[in-house]
Amino acid sequence: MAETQLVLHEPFRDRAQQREADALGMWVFLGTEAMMFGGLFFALIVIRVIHPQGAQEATDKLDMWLGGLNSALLLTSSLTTTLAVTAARKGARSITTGCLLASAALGMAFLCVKGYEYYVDYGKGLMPGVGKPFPIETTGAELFINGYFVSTGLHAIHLFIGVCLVVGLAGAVWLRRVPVPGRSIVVEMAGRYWHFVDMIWIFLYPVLYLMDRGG
Amino acid sequence: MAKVIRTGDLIVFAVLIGLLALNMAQARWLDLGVVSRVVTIALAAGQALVLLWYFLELRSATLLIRLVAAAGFFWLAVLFGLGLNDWLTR
Amino acid sequence: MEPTKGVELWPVQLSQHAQQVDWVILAFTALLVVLVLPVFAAMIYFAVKYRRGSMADRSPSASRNVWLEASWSVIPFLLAGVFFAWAASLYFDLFHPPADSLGIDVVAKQWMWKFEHPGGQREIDTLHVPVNTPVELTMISEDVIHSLYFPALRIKQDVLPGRYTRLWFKADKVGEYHLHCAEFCGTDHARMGGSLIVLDPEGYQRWLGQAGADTSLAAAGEALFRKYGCSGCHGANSSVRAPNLAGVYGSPVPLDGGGTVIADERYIRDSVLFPKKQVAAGYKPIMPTFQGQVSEEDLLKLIAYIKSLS
Amino acid sequence: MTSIAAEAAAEPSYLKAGYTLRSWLLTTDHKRIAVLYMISVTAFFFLGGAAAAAVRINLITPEGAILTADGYNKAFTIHGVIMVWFFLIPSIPATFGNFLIPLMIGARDLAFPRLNLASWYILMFGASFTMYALVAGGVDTGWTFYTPYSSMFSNSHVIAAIIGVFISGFSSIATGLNFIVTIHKLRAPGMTWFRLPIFVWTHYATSLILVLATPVLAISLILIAAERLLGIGVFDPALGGDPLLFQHLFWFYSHPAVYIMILPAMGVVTELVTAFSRRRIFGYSFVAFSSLAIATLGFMVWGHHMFVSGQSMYAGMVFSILSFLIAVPSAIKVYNWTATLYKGQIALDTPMLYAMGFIGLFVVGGITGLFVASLAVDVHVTDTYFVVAHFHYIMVGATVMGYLGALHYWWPKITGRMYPEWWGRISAAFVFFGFNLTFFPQFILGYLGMPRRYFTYPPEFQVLNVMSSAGASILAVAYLFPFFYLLWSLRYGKIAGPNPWGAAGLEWTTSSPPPKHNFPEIPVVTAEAYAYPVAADGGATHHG
Repeated sequence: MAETQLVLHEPFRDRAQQREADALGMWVFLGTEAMMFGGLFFALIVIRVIHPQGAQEATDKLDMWLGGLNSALLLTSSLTTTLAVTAARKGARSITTGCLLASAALGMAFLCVKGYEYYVDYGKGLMPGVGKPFPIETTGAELFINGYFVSTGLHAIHLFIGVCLVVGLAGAVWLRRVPVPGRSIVVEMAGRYWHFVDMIWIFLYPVLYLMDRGG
Repeated sequence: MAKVIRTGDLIVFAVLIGLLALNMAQARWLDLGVVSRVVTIALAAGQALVLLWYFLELRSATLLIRLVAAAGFFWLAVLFGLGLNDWLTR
Repeated sequence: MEPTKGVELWPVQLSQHAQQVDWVILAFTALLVVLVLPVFAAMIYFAVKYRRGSMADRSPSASRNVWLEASWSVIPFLLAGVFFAWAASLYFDLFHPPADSLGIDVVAKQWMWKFEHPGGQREIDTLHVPVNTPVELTMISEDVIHSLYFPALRIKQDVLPGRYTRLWFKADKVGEYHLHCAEFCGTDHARMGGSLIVLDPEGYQRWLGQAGADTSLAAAGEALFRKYGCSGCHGANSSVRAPNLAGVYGSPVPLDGGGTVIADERYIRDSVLFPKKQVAAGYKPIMPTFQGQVSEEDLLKLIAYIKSLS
Repeated sequence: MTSIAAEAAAEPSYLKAGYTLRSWLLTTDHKRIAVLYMISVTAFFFLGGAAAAAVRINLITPEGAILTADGYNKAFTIHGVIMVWFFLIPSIPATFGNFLIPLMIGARDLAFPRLNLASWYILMFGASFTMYALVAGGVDTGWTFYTPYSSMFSNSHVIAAIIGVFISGFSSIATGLNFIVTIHKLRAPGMTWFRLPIFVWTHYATSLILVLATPVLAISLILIAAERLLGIGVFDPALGGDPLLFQHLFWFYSHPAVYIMILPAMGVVTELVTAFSRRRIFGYSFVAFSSLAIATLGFMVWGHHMFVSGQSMYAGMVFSILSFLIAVPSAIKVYNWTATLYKGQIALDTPMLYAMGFIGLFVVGGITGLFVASLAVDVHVTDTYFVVAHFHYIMVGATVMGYLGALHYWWPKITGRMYPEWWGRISAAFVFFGFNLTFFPQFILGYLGMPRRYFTYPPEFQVLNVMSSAGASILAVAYLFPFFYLLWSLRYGKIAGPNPWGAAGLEWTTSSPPPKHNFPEIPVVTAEAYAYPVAADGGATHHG
């Protein structure tokens, strides 16, 4: 996306067509991401169905407050991302940059909290293969925790990619490599991805931390 | 800065946070038994729909793009419905 | 008893189920041939008649009839529905063995089949069964997924690690037939097979006698019950409060936290390996796990013993 | 038409737009990328074919003629992995779809040309991992990678193979995404949805499957890798995990994947049947929507691979009835192709021979598909050679026939040269004969009870196995014919001209090979698809 606003890509006849194609492409891509995480959610739900007791005890080991904090961080980052898109459309270059950096910072905060949580999990012996022996005997608990690590890990990778993307974009907007409002579509597309990663967490959090939580 | 902060966005954000708080509260303090799973997922789905509709701008998107988003959910429903059917009827 | 040599064009039918399956496929084939041959014939006929340069009449034909076109597809589909129902009802029967079946345990491992008869007779890769008697196999794998396949009976069932699956049949001809592993399971997958030997009732009794079992499965299970220390808690005079297992098999067990479960093989196996999964109501979850200590074969013996108590 | 072609000639053809290696490897021209794909999938086809040859030679004797047990297991695994993911999945979509979709809808290129090039590199990158697994000692899990064998027991190079397949999945996704956006947004003025060639419809349906199913394969492969490499057991029975969870996720992709292979071939056959009978497709909208119906229903039947797996009996029944439903849209297509021949101007040139062969083999494959969808029958024949024969009738019989038909039909468009017709017809006949001799005996073998993936078998099965291997040797030669005469035609073939077949369709209105930008100017479409004259005059218009 290094071209300036004036360049029309090869196959397109006009800019409206190009814009619509970009938007559609982004949504189809998000659809593929949804299917990939869908497979993971399916696995997690199946574990909950076949081992309700084990999954519940595993859930109780997870810290719903740290997870909740992370949810709030990501939701806030979605707000700042929305602001960035609005600012970009209005051509407010420095505000766009600022909001994008705020989103990235919130994303990094999420990753730090997640890292701390992993550290706590490690201390409890939840991490597969390392640390203390697994603390819960009930069948399915370890299975569920393994699912927790795979799904949060994959989500964290997605978020990290998002952070890199948004930081890079913030720089590009600041340096006018991506001029606003002319190429605000780039900010918009990055925003779509960011919101989507947030949406995955919107489902991951309750499925991992809240569902069937014991008293 | 003021010109980019729209009241609508703030309300949407408040709703999202509110639903999150509600979900955490019911998980922590309410013992709804089997219903709690449905409630948990319903609240999350509510959040997701708000996010899709406003922040992901399905509100102003073309029919085609709405269809793409709906298709994702439809195919996931196929995976979950037909897949879970196995475990629930064993 | 010689396995057939040379080209066979139809496999032996060793049971009523096998006959039924053959009827389904023959009748279904007949239906489909009736539906398909006209299409092939029309294709060839058109290709010749309307070849480029031929003087055939190509004037536009009468208007199309959409309903007629749709009926080409819908009517065959409804006819095929009959075959769905027929095949499904046979499939349903496979899941419902007669109550008086002879129970034989099967343990699969890379790359052998171990069979255990109720009297304690054990054999590897060969299964002796009496003719005209329903036989129910309770199967489990020690490692990967296998699949027990009897071509002459037209049945197979995957054998899973961690969970019992079942297969039942009633062989109606004396003889020796193939059995195979049908699910790829590693290097010697193709060699993981042997024979199903169907004997007349006297022959089967004779074989049971010769096979030289010292103790029945249930008796062996009872010995294991003491060896693993189960009797210490579940015994009649135990000081620890644990459920008495007499008569428990096949009856509903109320669970801690609500719900009941029928105490079948699965439940007993899970209770030994994963005792905290489904705790009987009114008891403390104090039983230790025996995972990694009891082999699948011993588990089946323990189950046989607990069955014998009811 | 001739004037357009003359104008187009003003711009050099895409083949002459640059001669350096760099001009090929960094091209964003969909036509050149299609050629890159064609070269790669041809190489993979012969590599996978070599593994098949090893398998068939080994099965000539009951004790296994040339391979050890492990060697055989690795041979059929690599055959399956290469043929499925590196030949069949990209075959028609990534070569002919890539080349033709922009031409057929009147566009200059696909919507995202650089993504298109990237998808080829991703496929090559993925393939290099799988090739590494091959040279490092092979992989022996079967292409299905069933757990817990793949995740905890196999001692072969599972991880490298899985990574290769995982990466190649992104290539599928990128291609599917590109097609969807292109078909939605880049149609020429006047090219409405119901003027699209059926080929484009089937590729649209295929793309839906590519983008919706492939991610689920990706996640199931990630879970295997996590279990095998990091010890994060998610399917591990020792932890209470269910191996059937993997099978559900795997077949959620892999059953629809069969439609990724067959739908594009159906599109090809529709083009061929109409072009060589000079007739509009009979029941256009039925044929178009049946593609979407197949793509959608294809996602709802995966459990029919699991009737004996320990799946719930009721789930088995649901999946069985849904599988029967797929017969309806499939039958619609077959009936409509046949009806298209009626009162046509039929020429049995090589592509048409392949198309008729496709229909015949597809019908046999489809009907045996109904057998294996019938519960109690499947219990007997699943995991036997009956199933092997069934899916080869679909995946090789039908899809490879479609691929070869497409190759001959569009060869003049791609290269500007005609292939030698006599050789084409001879090899089409050989392919058909060799194929049936190879795979028909396998139906009988399977019903007699020979399980698949056996390197040794009871001696009574030898006669049928020898027949099958003999057929395979004929098939191998028949596949080599086109390889040589098509190469020959690149230099010595007759110059084709823009429209050697007198076919309808936008791709035939531009020169052969097409100029870099496809059309001198974006065409405006005013005609319906397959605008052949409705009533012809006794059919005296045989082309030269």
